[in-house]
Amino acid sequence: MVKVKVYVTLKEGVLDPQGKAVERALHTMNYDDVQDMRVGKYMEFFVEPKENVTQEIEDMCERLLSNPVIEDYRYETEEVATS
Amino acid sequence: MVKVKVYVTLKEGVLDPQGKAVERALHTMNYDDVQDMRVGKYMEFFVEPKENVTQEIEDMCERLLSNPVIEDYRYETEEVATS
Amino acid sequence: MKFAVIVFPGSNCDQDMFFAIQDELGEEVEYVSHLESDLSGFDAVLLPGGFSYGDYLRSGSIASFSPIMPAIRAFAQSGKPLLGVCNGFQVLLEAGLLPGAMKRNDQLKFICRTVDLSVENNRTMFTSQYDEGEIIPIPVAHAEGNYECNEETLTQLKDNQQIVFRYANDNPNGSTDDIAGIINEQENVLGMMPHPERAVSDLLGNDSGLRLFQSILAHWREAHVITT
Amino acid sequence: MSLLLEPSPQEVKDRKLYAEMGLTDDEFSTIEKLLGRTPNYTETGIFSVMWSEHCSYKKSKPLLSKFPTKSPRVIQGPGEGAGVVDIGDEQAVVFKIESHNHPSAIEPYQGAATGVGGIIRDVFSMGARPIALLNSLRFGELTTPRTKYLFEEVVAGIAGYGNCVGVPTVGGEIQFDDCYQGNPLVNAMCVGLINHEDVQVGQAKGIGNTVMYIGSATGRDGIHGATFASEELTDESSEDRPAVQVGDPFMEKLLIEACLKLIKSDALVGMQDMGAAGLTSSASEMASKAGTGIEMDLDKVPQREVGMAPYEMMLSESQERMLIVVEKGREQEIKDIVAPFDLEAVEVGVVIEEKQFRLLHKGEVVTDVPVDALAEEAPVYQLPSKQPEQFVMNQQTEVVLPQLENPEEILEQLLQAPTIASKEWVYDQYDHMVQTNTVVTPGSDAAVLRIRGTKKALAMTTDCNSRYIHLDPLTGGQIVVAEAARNVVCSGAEPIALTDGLNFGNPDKEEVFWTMEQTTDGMAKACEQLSTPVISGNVSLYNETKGTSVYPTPVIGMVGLIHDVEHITTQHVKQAGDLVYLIGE
Ligand SMILES: Nc1ncnc2c1ncn2[C@@H]1O[C@H](COP(=O)(O)OP(=O)(O)O)[C@@H](O)[C@H]1O
Repeated sequence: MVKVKVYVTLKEGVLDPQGKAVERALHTMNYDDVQDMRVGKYMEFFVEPKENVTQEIEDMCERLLSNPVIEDYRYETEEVATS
Repeated sequence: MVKVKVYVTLKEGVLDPQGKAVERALHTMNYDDVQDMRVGKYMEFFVEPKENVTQEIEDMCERLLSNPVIEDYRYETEEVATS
Repeated sequence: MKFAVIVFPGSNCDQDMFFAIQDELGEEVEYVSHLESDLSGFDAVLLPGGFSYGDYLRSGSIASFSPIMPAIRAFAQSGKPLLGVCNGFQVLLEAGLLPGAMKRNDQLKFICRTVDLSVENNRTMFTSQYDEGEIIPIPVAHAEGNYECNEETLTQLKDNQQIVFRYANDNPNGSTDDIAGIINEQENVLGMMPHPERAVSDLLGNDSGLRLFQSILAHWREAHVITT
Repeated sequence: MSLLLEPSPQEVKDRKLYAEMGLTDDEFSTIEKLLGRTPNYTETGIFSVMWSEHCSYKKSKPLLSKFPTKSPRVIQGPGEGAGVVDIGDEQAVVFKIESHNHPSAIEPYQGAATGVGGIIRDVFSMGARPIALLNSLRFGELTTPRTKYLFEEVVAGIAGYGNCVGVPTVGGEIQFDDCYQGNPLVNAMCVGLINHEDVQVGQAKGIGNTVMYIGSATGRDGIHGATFASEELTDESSEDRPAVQVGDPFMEKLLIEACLKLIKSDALVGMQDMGAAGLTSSASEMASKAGTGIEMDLDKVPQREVGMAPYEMMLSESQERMLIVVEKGREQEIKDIVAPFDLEAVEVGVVIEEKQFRLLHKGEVVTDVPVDALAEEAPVYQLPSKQPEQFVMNQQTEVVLPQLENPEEILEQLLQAPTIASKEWVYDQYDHMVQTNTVVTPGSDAAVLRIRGTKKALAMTTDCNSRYIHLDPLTGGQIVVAEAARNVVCSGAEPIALTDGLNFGNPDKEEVFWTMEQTTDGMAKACEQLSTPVISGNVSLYNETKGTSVYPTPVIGMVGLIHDVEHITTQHVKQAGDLVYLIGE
């Protein structure tokens, strides 16, 4: 199987209200030096290995897993033994 | 600066309704072989380099960035030049 | 006139929309399941609010791949009125039928209250019964209504007068340029976060949303009925 | 846990494993007598949840029996998923309150969310469409970060679940007091509307009929939740939980719509939600009520995790699951009804004549116990009680009339107290308008919902002033009922019935039990006086931390009928110049 990890983050320049809020909360907890907090999504899943697997993953990311209007994505794959 | 990346996922055995729904959606979009989808959070931020930086990050993760009752976290750090 | 209310799994304002049309507007209306593929018998299509597919991942994202979507796209093409409210608006954005995207409300909380909207453009088939600049109280109820678009899109929206509603006094979600509702360039697809179908009856204390549906009806009558 | 490692019956007995599950020595030997043998590990687990206070009311039953439960309007009193009260025109209102205190203390968002999910299932499993939610919340003073966290997350959890399923949250009440510091209270109430002909019962009737399972797959979540709810919270409580239950409101929404279709089919015989003690209580109660037995094949139970033991499956409290009984041979009809909702109905068992609760797993009988032993023959305790010294002292305290010098300032301070201050911050997060029936929104005495297509409306409220009860439980018990009734009356309605959520400390303490007796006496008396029968309710005991109990908190959820929407009154001042009257003493 191929283990896929997808990271989705808001595009640079798009304000991230959640990141802001988390950063503020950390400051009030005295972690003063935390900066530029961005909160995004992390997805893990498995697919069958196949020739065009990266193309397929990119399709999934662009069509459903991220919204290209405001989000960027990146992904990693790793072959794993079937359990 | 130290760039920190935190990955928060639901603990094993904890129901992930979101992951389930996304997996189903991918199946109806004909990505039939997607399995075990889990959706979590991904956070990026910067802190000042310091001696006990990993301890501090772990504290933040346990106290705020993850909910230890139902979530696990892991993190990566990387020294980066100040921009 | 015949309306369709699309029901996605997780829609929960479908009945409200249905009753607004049937009981208050007094027109014909039917529920249409997300599994259907034909909307040709309808004069207007309404995408209701709710949490389609639990709003998991992003609001409206999974619904935008429903079997009914090709028919909705075709309906949009046909020039007939297509209205998306709240989750319906989110579906229209995810489907690319309207420009931009939704983010979480800037205070990160679900918000349910009545807010003042200003009618920015009353020359559409959805707003002809309002005055330009009129302030109307309409309820909002959402967690992701923080409308976002890039500069280019915003300029275009402004230039074409595609911004139909703005939050007048307080913006409940932090949306760009106080945007509450936008229309497509062809002016037949309207998406809005506030719920006009919740403001159609005196008993519930607010009927200022009814004129939106009356506008749709008036537009249809102009095209179909010889005025005497 | 694999089957191989499961302790033998002898080990369960010798190592007193039953005690860890919450059974006493006496209870264990009663079980041995009932079975005529020593129960195995799974059976012991099953008895322990069914005989927990949460499921059996073994310690509170004598108190509940004092409540009036009948009136010409009552169609279904306590004993089913929720009570049912006639409102004319062949319509009825269905409602119940339920606590989710301990789960909310551990994981406030999910605890509160799944509490809402559970009470909604109780209502739609009766065949009713859920039309409103209310809640009653108690936290410590809003001064510590932990309390703020609990408060915010509980509210977010209630909102997250209720908003998503599309049932408006129209009312509730919140009190902040130090006594709830370690043990917050989260009670949720759901109100439903039904036509008389649609009322369902959770019964497994008809020998040979098929038992089917609908909804989420079973995981290892919340194993032993019912027992957990019947114990004190300790510092180790977080570790006690194998996995916290996570709610899936989207699944719930699908279940609501599917089940409300199912009730229209005459292939359906009975329906019950899997609440506390999951499969165990739903299946055994359905059989017990019908005077039948059930045989289930656990291999057929949809499972979310691999290698689940029977013990785990039977005690799991995975959410959003329903058990139904279907006429033999008509299973496909049921499957076809639920399929458009992306749901599957799975055959898991059969109704049998022998009044046994029998479970098969991988071809072996892993449980075979009399259903009545589980559901009916749980012990009932008459606990000893003793008047607390504190009460005697309170009674002797002289009444002090405060002398106010700066009433304006005091008033301002009072209005700033979180318990008194506006709760707009809270109910702004609840969708209180969806379904477009809410005539009077949160912020008034009672919420009012119109009944579409009629001139009628329903008023509803939750109330409880636990300080009064702490000071004088008998009078306080009367006051809570009266307060709820006043709120309903003020909105223009005739109170017709109530549900109650009894939240107390450890009943094994004589003083606590005395308070419970007094409180319920007071409540019962007021219910008689006001002709408002108790049609459903919930008991949550052991609300203690480090030996200190919360104030006695018997939450009342009351519903009233408004015969004509013209007669709805709201609390707000309408215009300058209107006269103000004081009615009463
Ligand atoms: N405090 C109470 N007052 C009246 N009835 C109660 C009370 N507590 C529980 N009941 C009734 O006892 C029955 C069993 O309750 P419960 O075990 O909570 O049901 P369920 O398993 O459906 O949640 C229900 O009908 C409930 O209404």
